[in-house]
Amino acid sequence: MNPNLNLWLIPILPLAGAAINGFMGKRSSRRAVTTVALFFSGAAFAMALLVALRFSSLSLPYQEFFAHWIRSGSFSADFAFYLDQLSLIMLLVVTGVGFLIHVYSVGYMWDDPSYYRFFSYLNLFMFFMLTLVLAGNYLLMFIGWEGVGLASYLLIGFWFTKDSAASAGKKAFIVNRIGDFGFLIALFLLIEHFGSLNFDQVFGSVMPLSAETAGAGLLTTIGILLMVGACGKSAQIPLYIWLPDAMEGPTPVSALIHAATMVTAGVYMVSRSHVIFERAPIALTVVAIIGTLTAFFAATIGIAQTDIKKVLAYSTVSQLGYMFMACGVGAFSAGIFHLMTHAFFKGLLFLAAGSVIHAVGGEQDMRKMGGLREKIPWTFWTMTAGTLAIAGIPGLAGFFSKDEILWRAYQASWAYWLVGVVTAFITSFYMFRLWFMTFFGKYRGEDVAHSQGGNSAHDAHGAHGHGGIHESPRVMVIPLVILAVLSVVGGYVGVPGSLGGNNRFDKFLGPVFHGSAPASGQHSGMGEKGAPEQETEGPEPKTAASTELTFTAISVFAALLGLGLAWLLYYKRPELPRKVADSLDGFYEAVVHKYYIDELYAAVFVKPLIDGSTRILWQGVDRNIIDAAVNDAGDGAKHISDRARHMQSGNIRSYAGWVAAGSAVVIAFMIWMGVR
Amino acid sequence: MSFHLILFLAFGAVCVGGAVNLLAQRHPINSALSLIAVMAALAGEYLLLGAEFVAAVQVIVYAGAIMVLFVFVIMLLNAGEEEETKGSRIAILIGVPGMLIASVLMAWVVLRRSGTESVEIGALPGPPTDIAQLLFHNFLLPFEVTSVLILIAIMGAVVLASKPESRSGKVD
Amino acid sequence: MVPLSYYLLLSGFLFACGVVGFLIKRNIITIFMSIELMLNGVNLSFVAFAAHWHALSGQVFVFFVMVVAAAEAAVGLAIIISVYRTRETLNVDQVNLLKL
Amino acid sequence: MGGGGLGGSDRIHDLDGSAMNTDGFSSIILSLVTFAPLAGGVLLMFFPRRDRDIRIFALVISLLTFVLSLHLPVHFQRSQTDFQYEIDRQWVSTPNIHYHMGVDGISLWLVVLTTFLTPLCVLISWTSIHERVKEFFILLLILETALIGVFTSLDLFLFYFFWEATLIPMALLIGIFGHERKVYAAVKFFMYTMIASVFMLAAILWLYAHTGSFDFVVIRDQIMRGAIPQFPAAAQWLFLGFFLAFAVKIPLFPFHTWLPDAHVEAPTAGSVLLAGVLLKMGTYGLLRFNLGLFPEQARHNAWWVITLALIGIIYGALVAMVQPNMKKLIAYSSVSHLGFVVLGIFSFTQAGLNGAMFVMLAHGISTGGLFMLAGLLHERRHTYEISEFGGLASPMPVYASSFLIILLASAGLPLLNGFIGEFLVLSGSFQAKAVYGILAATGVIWSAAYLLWMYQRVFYGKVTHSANNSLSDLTAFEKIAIWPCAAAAVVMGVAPIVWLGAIDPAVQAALTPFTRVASKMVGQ
Amino acid sequence: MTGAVMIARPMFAIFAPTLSRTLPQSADYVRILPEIILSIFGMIVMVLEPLLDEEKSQKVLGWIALAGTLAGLAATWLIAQYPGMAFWNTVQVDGFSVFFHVLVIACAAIVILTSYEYMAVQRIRAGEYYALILFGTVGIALMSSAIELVLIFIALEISSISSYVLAGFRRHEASSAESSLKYFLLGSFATAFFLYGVALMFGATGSTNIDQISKTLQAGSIPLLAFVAVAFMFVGLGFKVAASPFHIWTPDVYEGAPAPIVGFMSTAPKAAAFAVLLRIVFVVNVPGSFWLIWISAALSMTLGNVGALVQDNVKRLLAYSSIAHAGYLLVAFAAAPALGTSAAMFYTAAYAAMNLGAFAVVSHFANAGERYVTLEDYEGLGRSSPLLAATLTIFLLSLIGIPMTGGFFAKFYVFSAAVKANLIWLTIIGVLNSGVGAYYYLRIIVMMYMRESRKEVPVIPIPFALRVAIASCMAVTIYLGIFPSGTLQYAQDSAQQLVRQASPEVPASPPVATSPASL
Repeated sequence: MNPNLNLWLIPILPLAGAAINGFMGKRSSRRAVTTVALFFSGAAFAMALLVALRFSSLSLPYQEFFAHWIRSGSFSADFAFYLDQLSLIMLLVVTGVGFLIHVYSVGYMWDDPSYYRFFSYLNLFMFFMLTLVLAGNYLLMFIGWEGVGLASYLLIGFWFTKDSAASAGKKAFIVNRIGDFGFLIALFLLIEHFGSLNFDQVFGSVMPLSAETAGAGLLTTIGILLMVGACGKSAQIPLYIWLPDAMEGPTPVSALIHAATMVTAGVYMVSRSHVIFERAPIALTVVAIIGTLTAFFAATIGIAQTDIKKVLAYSTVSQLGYMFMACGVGAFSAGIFHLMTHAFFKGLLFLAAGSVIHAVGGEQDMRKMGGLREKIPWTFWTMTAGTLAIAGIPGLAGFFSKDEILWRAYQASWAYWLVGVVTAFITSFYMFRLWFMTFFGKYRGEDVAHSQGGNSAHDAHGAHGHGGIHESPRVMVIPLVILAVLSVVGGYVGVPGSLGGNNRFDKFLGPVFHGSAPASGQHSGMGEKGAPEQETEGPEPKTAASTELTFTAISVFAALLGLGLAWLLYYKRPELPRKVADSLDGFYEAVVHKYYIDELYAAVFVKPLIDGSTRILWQGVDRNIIDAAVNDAGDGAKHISDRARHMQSGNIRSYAGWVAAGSAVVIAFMIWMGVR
Repeated sequence: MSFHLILFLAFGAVCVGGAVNLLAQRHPINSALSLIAVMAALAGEYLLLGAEFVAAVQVIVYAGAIMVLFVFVIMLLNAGEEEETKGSRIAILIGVPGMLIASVLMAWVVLRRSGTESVEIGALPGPPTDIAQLLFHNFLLPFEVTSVLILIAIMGAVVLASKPESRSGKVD
Repeated sequence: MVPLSYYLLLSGFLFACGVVGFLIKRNIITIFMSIELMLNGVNLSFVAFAAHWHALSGQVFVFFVMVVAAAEAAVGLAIIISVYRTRETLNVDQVNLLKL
Repeated sequence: MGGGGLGGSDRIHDLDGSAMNTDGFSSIILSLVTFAPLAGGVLLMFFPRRDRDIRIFALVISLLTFVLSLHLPVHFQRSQTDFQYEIDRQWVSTPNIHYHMGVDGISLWLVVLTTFLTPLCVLISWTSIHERVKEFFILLLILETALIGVFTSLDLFLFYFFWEATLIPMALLIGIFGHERKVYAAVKFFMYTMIASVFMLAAILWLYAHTGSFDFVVIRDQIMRGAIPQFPAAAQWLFLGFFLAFAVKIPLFPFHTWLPDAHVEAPTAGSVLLAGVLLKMGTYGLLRFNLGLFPEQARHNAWWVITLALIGIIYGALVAMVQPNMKKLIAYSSVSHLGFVVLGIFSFTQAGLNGAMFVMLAHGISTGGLFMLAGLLHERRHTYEISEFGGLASPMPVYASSFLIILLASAGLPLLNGFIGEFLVLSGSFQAKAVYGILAATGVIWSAAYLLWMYQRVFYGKVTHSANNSLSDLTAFEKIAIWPCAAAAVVMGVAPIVWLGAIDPAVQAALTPFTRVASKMVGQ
Repeated sequence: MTGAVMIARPMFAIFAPTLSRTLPQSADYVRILPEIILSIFGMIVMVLEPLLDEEKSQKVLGWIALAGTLAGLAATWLIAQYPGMAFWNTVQVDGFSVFFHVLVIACAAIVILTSYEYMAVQRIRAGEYYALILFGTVGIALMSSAIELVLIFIALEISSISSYVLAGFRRHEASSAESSLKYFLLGSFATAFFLYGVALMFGATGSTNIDQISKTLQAGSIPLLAFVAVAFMFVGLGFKVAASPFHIWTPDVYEGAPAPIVGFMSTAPKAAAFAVLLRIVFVVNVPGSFWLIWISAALSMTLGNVGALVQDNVKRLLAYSSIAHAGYLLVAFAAAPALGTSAAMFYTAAYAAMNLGAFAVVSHFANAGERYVTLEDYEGLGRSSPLLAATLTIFLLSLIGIPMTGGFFAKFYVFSAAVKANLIWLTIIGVLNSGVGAYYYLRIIVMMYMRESRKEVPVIPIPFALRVAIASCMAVTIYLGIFPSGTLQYAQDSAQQLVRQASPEVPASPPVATSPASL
């Protein structure tokens, strides 16, 4: 019997914080707001740690029923929580990184007039994210799922007076909704076929099923639909378009929601549903392909971006692609591993970028930065750690997780691996490009003091002038440092066997992912590679290990190549990029404009929809057909009435004529009746 | 051809002629005289059917009193020949043909039903005593009620024919 | 012996003439006379049917019709006078203030 | 001869009524709730024209009614599927018309919804109605009585009686207190619904002619027993007769064009009750009568009804998206939402019907709330044009956040009331036929699109019209009117079980004939 | 001449017994007591008029006339205790005739009350006016109890002639004279048709007594002449009740006639004409009359409602509405005898109440010279005269057929009867029409409440008599709307009597083919 962990407290605490700040924050001092926000998010973190400490004593998965929610016939969905290794990791990441970013935000947002609102939203986000993570059924997960979308909407549009921010928020929400559409359909299928949305019941029912290798069956459909949902939330092709725009939000938001936590919800959901996916090879393939393509595609866009946050945004999309690639090849634990390390280093990168922006007074264009290395050393060093980590330089967190993914991808298909490696190279290139452009060379921006008049509402710090480029306050630097440390050492929890580790991370997640594969799991398909490999893990053949090492070397080489190229182009010979760009004229333009995908969507979906709704549906069908028909019926009746009035000519003889004719008809009729 | 039929036809011819003449004449006084002729001829027909009392009343009341009233009003209002105004197409286009069709149908009905039945001359003598018997017994109530009718008619005539100025002088 | 139908036909003819007169005459008084013609036609029917059924009530009915006709004549002519006072015309086609 | 005086007096369910709440109060509580507003309205007629007193009195009466109506859910026996708080007295002997009232889990909440919204309507009209105040509140209270009556009547005649009775006060509210094209809107509203509902009358008359009773329960029993020989031939027409009346009221595509006009022109309180309760009369009718009396026909006709509902969902949403007028947008969104209800009802699944019921309630709260909010804006700026606004979140943050909560409820965000119903409806219709669920689920996307776009245009960005800069935020008074809506939206989203607990058994009972029909069809 | 007749008639009455074998019994007189009383009061009014001071006469005569109607009502209560035949089977007192007696006499009372103010404003000669109403009521009342075609004819003429005269009472107005003329000419025209029908019926059966006719017709095959006779009688009665296609006179006559008189004309004589029609339809039951009525009903409803849609003159609008209502009533006629009869009776009662009420308000509002009768004049009435507007609204709602009003139950019973008789299509036409018809009543309401007045329309305080009139109409309208049972029960009982005495066997139900359900 499990002890009562009171898991429900973990999400409720931030909700309380959000409510307190939301309702009373306006009249409270900043200090009070800060206290409330940090206390409740910190308390959630503490609770999570507490749970983690008691973890070994639990028999997993731990389930907790809190209250009834929906009851309809035999179907029910309750406020029930579910804790296993997977959710524990997510719990720690979300509360941990979340808390750090709360701390960071105190400094970052201090001068914003809506300080309280920001923390209220941020806490609200924590609430929904934790609900998502802890949910014991898909519907509760869906609450979190939609809820984080709401929080994201609110936070992206935090500076709502700016049209672009408002639009970006709306776009994020709507695109997410498109994904949710798929998610919902998947849920309906689950309800229809399994009668429940509770994880244990659904998975319990799915477990005995065999893999749908012959074709696309129910599970495949469900899997693909879940993936549609994941695509929306985790910004995968074709629904990734909202994430770059989401950078309109304050930078801590980008760090927390659009890098570390919310966007990984898709990965979490797919991993959570691994039981289904493992039995739906086609769905898994879809996941893998989407992930791979996204990884590559977003990376290429990242090359040409000049906005420091946009680069990171595309990098996020790309890294999420990696995670899906991992899930797609059945390496769920690798995906989660990367999710965790990514949370560290991408959170760090964003926060550092925020610190940079803070330093240069709200400027986000890298072309106007440069040479900041000495001016903001803390930022520089922490960011270096992050860059190295994401680029996959050996020894840092990103290296281990990415390497694990690539290796497992290769086991599935060399194509994934190849794209993955190329993407790794591109990643390394654009990250170092960012690094060089920001911190090296000469400072290219205007004097900070002058830049405030322009587009400075962009960030909180436009509002006040510090004068000169300066390092961020300690409250911002400390989270940076912590995250930098994590980015460096975080990978060591999952050092793969080939590198001399024993992949403890994978083992930790083992109970979740292993042993759930279909009974007849030995035949073809993507899911099959992972599972048998784990079982034979101990006495791993030397050849496999050496192959793995070879591949590791190749990816390290790719990373270094990227570094070198970036060094060449952006440090050594900064005039080159322009030439390269000119020589690649059309293509470069396309990349700069993100392949015109936004424009394409606008032209293909949005504009026809709006124009069609306006012209055809509203003015056409509604006004000119239906309403016109109704009005015409009325007018027609009046018209007839007007004509009928002419019967009433006022002339007595005419009246008598009518009477006579009428009587003639009546007489004729009656005679006919009589004769008949 | 019996005497009865000859008389019927003679009176009938006057009736038909009078009726047609009523329609044909443009001056109302001529129409009125035609109508008197019709009524007189009808009185003859009544006699043929034995309705002596009715015939007498027909001449006295109808041809006498009522038609005098008509002539009197025509004279009073100095009605001239009627103008051929194009007031109503409906009456001509719908009413008259409709009525003609109805007449034909009626004729058909009448001929179909009672083609074989015939009435003798003076078939049902209606002497005043017998009439009175009915009138003051079986039809006592209708008879009494006609007094109300006549009262109304008199009052109505008084109200409508009197000059409205008699009271409207007070209207501002 | 005259067939009953002859009387009825004559009666019907008079009635129809009355109707047609109503329809084609313009002078209100003539129109009113047409109505009297119709009533006379009806009267003939009554008398004829009375003879046919040997029921005297038909003749009594005629008597009542005459009373009614007289009453109508009194009122009708008064109305005609009243109309003539206000409209100065006896042409029925010109009495059409009220219409539509 | 003597019509139904003889036929339908054997009322079976009276005999085993021992399990019902039979104490005196239980039998009059429905009458009290129904007629309390009317009594208030009549009293109000004799009030001197002191506007303040009139307002307070109207508020007291409507609150009293609300409190009284709370008795219903509190003492409602959830496990029972029969009608409760029944009262059945003969009203007119020939024809056999009974004053028969009662509620089950379906109508129960609609009554409470009505009584809940009316005080809010009084509050929201507190300052906005300053001419002919007396007439306004009299009409409002009469309307409330008629609305409650519609939901509580169990006699078809009584139902029709109240059904028609809602028409006049509503039309007058629109026509007297509305905006520029009020007359057009009022007449359109009146004529549309009047003409449609006469078909229902014809159907009711047919039922009466062949059963000798107007009693819903009696007629239902007779139909189910197959005691009416002519019924099978006529059922389709009867179904259509009822359906047409309800479809116009709902309004189902393509009978919806009166709604935008009526809403745009109506005063706020009118819009609130119109969207919040009046439209539900149609869906309630579908559920109670079309399903209750003609299960087989309902099944046979489901395909095209659902098609219309689906068109309504998508079409309403798309048209709503491009409306330049706030109230029109909300009106079209109602078309979309009510499409969900119809879809749920005609899915003939437990989840679908539960969901339909829940959407009705949720829509009543959230759309009612939205109309109130739009009305407040109109009071300040005298326009509903979206382009006249922009950036309102800056001058009126509380208003903006209240708006957002209710808007999100309308958009179906989980933990708010809109979600529960929509989810259940979608799930139910998906069970009925996957494509229904899929098409309808796109509504999730559309609703987010049009609502958030509208929100962005009204509240976000910079203030573009100088007049908007000085707009005052919600007053304490307005908060009292708005916040109950928002609170209800949250509570219903978090604890739907309170509502579903009563709805579920009733829906199950409503569905029993369908399982029978289904098994019969399978048997064939 | 007046005096001569006055004296001559009673003398006949004195001598008459000597001529007859049996004398009329006192019961005979009791059974026409209301008519006698009304006649006496009519004569009193007539005689007093020249004796009274002109200023005073209007009021005093009015009260006398009212007293006459009230006494008539009391007498009706009395005759209800003595049902049976009188005067050698020329009148019959049964529930049916008592119902219509009460109805028409009450109508007369209301009209008299309504007229007080009207007469004062319009300066109408009071003596003749009230006397005509009372005498007219005599005829109208007799129509409902007469079962002898001769008596029916004369009663019909009494009611008609008094109406002709009353229609022309606005002596300074050309329109009134024209209205009177139109009514008179067309009315006489139609009467001639009716009379011809009577003659043919006499020819077909040899009798003019309805019972006798009924028996003769049921005895053997129905002669063709009877069919024609029914056709002719239908023309005459259709004209009286303003049923299509003989409705065409209605709007013109109503527009020109004095408003209270229109209220009277559209209710009492019409109700009585319907009573006659009912007797003739159910007693002289020839096949085919059903379809006549069916078509006429459908046409009347449609033409009446459609015609009213664009009318701007309120009186004219109500005239069209009365055509439509005649149509609804005919629907009841087309329905099965008993149910249809009671529905029709109820309808006439409800219609009388609401229509009289409406015309009472209209005539009050019209003011001197009937100046304010267009829709435009009604703008803003809801504000300037809330009480008047509210009452008119209730009457209009009742005319629409909104619940809580008599009009609702009236329509309801009618259509209910029609459905029961399987007249599905007629019912659908009817209900659709009542839907469409709502529009023009609504227009008046819209004008009163939803528009601001643009014209200076004087608001005159409502005098006491008019208040009483409106209040009574309102009371009846609402009473019938909430407690219709009593009235309907009574109507049903008397209808049953009527049908039972009319035909031992229930007439064949109409063709089933009309039901869409059986298609």
